[in-house]
Amino acid sequence: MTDIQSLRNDFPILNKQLDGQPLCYLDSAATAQKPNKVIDVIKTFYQDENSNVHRGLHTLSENATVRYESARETIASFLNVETREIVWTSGATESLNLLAYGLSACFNSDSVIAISPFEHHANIVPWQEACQRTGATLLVLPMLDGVLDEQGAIALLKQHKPDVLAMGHVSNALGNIHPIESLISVCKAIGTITVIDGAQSLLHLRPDLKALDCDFYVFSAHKALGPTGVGGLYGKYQQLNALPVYKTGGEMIREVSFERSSYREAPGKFEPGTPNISGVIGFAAAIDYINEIDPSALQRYEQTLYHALLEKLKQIEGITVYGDTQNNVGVVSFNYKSEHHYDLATLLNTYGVAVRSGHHCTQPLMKMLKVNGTVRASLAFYNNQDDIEHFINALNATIELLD
Amino acid sequence: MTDIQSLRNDFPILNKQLDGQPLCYLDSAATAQKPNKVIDVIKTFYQDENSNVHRGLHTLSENATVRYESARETIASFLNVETREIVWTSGATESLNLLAYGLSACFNSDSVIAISPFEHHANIVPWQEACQRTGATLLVLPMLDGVLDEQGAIALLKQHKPDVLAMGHVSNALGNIHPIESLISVCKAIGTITVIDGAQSLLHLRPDLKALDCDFYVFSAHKALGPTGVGGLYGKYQQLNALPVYKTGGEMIREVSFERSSYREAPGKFEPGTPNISGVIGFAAAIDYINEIDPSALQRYEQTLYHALLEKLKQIEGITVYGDTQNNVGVVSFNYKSEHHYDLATLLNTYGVAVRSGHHCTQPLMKMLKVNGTVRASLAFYNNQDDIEHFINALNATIELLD
Amino acid sequence: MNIEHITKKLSESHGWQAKYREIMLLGKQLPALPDALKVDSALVSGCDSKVWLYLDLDENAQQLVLIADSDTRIVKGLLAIIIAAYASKTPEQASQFNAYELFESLGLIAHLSPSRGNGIRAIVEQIQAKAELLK
Amino acid sequence: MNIEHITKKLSESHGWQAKYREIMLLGKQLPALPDALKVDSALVSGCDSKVWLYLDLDENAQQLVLIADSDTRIVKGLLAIIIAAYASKTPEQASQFNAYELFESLGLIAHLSPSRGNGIRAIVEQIQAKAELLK
Ligand SMILES: Cc1ncc(COP(=O)(O)O)c(C=O)c1O
Ligand SMILES: Cc1ncc(COP(=O)(O)O)c(C=O)c1O
Repeated sequence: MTDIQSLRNDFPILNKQLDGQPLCYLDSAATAQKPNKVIDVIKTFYQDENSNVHRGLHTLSENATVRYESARETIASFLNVETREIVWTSGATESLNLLAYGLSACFNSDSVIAISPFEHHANIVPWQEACQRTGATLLVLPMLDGVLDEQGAIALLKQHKPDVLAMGHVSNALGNIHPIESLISVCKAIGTITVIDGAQSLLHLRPDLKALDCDFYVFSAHKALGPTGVGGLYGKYQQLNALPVYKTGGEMIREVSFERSSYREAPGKFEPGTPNISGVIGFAAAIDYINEIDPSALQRYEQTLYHALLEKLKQIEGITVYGDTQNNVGVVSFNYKSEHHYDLATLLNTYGVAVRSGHHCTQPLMKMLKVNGTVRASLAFYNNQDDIEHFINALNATIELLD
Repeated sequence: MTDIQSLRNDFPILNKQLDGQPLCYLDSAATAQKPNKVIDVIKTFYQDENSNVHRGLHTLSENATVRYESARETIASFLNVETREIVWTSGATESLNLLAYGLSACFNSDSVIAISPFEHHANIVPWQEACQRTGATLLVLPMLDGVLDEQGAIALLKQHKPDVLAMGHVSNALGNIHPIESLISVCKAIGTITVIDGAQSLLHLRPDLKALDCDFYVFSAHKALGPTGVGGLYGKYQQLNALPVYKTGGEMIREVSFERSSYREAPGKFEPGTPNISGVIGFAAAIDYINEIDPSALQRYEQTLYHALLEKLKQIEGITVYGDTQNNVGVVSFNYKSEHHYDLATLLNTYGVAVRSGHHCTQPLMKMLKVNGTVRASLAFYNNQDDIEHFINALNATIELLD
Repeated sequence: MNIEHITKKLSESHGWQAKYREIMLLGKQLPALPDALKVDSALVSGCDSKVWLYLDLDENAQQLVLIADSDTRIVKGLLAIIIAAYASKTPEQASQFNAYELFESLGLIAHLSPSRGNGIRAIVEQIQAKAELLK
Repeated sequence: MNIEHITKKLSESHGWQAKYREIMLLGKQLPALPDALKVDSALVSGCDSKVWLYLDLDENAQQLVLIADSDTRIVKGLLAIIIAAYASKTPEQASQFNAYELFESLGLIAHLSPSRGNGIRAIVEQIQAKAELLK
């Protein structure tokens, strides 16, 4: 355990003082902090190596291309898939748009897209747009008390045999880990394409996509210790390569004339224009960093923190915690009596505590939970017991101020 | 002049040795190098300030949001437009896709899109896709000897009254500065929407968009001393806000239910998901840096370098230079006898000279010039007379090796 | 409540907690809006918390009349400050009034940041725009 | 041309210029492809320069036969090296042959980088794939 605790020192921002208070960062579900290794790689790239990639014959360009392409290998082997099955995008949102656009090319008014009630807007709105374009319908899986109703979901899937199931591996608003293994295997049986939103699972669960056997999986670097402005998607190669392109431009083409253009094979055809080179290289450094940590030790540590936090929180009278507290990556989403989450979060901030409040880009979920929002404290392995104590003390003081 | 020469010291990569040779970077049209100021701002962001933007109430998030939004002000005032008229994207390619998608929403089989023969694939293929979707036709303006035929272009525009004119301010393959002022004013008169690809002009020409009076203008940060993975577009507010959205997801919405979603006003509605926060902040630092340089001194300096390079190059027998050498931002695009540009660039690289070779993502232009590619040396203000001498010496040695 | 009194109170509160306590007390003094007036058309858009705002002109006095409410305590307190600042001003005076300076001087400028979670800026902008129209 | 000879020649060339001079000389010794064979279907895709490649099996000797040409001098020289390395190998031997090691030992590994401008990697991959099929 000491091993993992010492990793905290790799994150310079965690030593920060805000208004004379130590920072207590409990907003990793919004964006993760970055270790020195990632920061240094980006800095070194711009200081010593900066060049555009592909097509350049000069040494800087060759080197940058090698780095850029080997980053693809790094994430591919992290996810246990083939290198050519990884497409770089600007983030999970773009990945989901690319997929909703591409997959909906063969939708019609009989098509059905299933989503879970926990989805982030990024995994709702692109499918709604696709429904509007094609006449397809959106099917929402059932939930019970803030937890996916697995049996109900399976029954609904079998009944409707949707064209696509698009759902999060982990809920950003609540931290619930969804039983995607069983849902994917049902989908295999009924011919439903599976799109897994891994924005919240890549860092905490380190999924083996070959074992999961989903068709597509999307992610954002910034939620997994990497830089902003970059992310990607995995797709089984045949299915990936069969998708129509979403964006067009330079580099993704084979040949262009004023009359017509032909495109490269995947992944190239989905990456027009100058990519986020420093972002991709920085993300590979983040994955290298994660690879050095023993995954089960990391999960044990995060679970220990989570349960400590949950226990302490539950001892405070008037606190309601939402979601699945059995299968959770380390997110507590809560309210206090009828106090507004805005007031709670604003006051917590005066103690240096960074939590998120609001609907967490999951308005439909909030409606189903019958709240207008929650306060969300989300953990990562660089948090420690001091953070939990800091948070609980600040929360008690906040409650005192409000009561 | 000394003033501008000393700026070179702000770019750490320019002191680099490659295989024991000083780097002679003449590939700024592919991507510009970054000053320390930009590199430091990115590093400091990740070390001290990293947080997601918008909706966060905690101090880190507030501060990041203020930085992110004030970067919008920075680029808006640089281009002399309103802050709300700037949309952040992942780069010029995405900006052009957003516009081609949005503007083509009201195209039909009578619609005409005019482009110039100099366009980068990023300003061709998205319009071809739009034509394919809508039945519109692509009209290519005429050129003479590698220079836009201005009178012919104006006549063609007046004859066809296209719905959109999409053209580059500056050609990336040749460096030509196009007479967009006169073309825009013709377009105003005939009701043609003007989309200017500013990828190659933002740094060198610092355009005043209010004066230019174009409807839309796109750019990439990495071509203007900024980071990779970020760019943007300007649109006159009414027209911008009227465009349908291209990508959807979190942050860009007003309200989401499973039944339907409503979107924010521009620019928010075009920026779904977590943006490239460090990229945007780094780009603002680049613009701040450029703002400290006197624009006319910079242009004089770049022109002096360009003409020195051009003169020396022309003295070498067997060299053909393409394009407009009167109105040029500082790009020489050339071939030597019937030697292949690949051989020239590969050998130049052995002397530490970084130039680009090939079709420069302008295959149709190359076909019109009747070449399969060129060697392109592109200048920026951080180059100096030593670079030119270095390049010419290397070229002479290369030619000796080939002859 | 007048703005001088508020400024004095807030400047005497040391530390953020004390400041917010004072702000929430100000909010408590602001009369609650009758439920019938809490309609969506009165919502200020761009606020994460709900803010209902009504602004009118007292034709006789040629002065602004503002009533407002919020579902959060802190925003309601900030509304009390904003109302105190703008109330009894003519539209002319209101449109010249600089709320940024006021919030700066109160040490509350963070609440006027462009963060979308933070609706105070939207409220001020809406008041300014309406005052402009009433001139 | 045999590969030992080539390796020796290249290792004796000091500096990149000398190396490329040697490579271009190797290219000159490679017979030009008749124009009739320079057809698009024989082009290796993924090369910025044009590369035409034919690969077949000498049924009697069970050895690979390769002919190739390029419109650039350096790539043609690299083709000469690749042909020397693969020619007279059985498909079995060819599919086990590691061109990366060869190029590494020749100091030319940069030419096998994944850069799209650099077609040598595509050539090697195509030969390997065809050898695999001929096994
Ligand atoms: C004229 C022009 N337009 C568009 C682009 C595309 O820019 P990016 O690759 O940054 O998206 C480029 C980049 O080469 C360019 O030179
Ligand atoms: C579950 C989930 N999906 C998708 C997204 C969108 O990711 P990004 O904003 O990085 O595009 C997020 C980010 O909040 C998320 O939590």
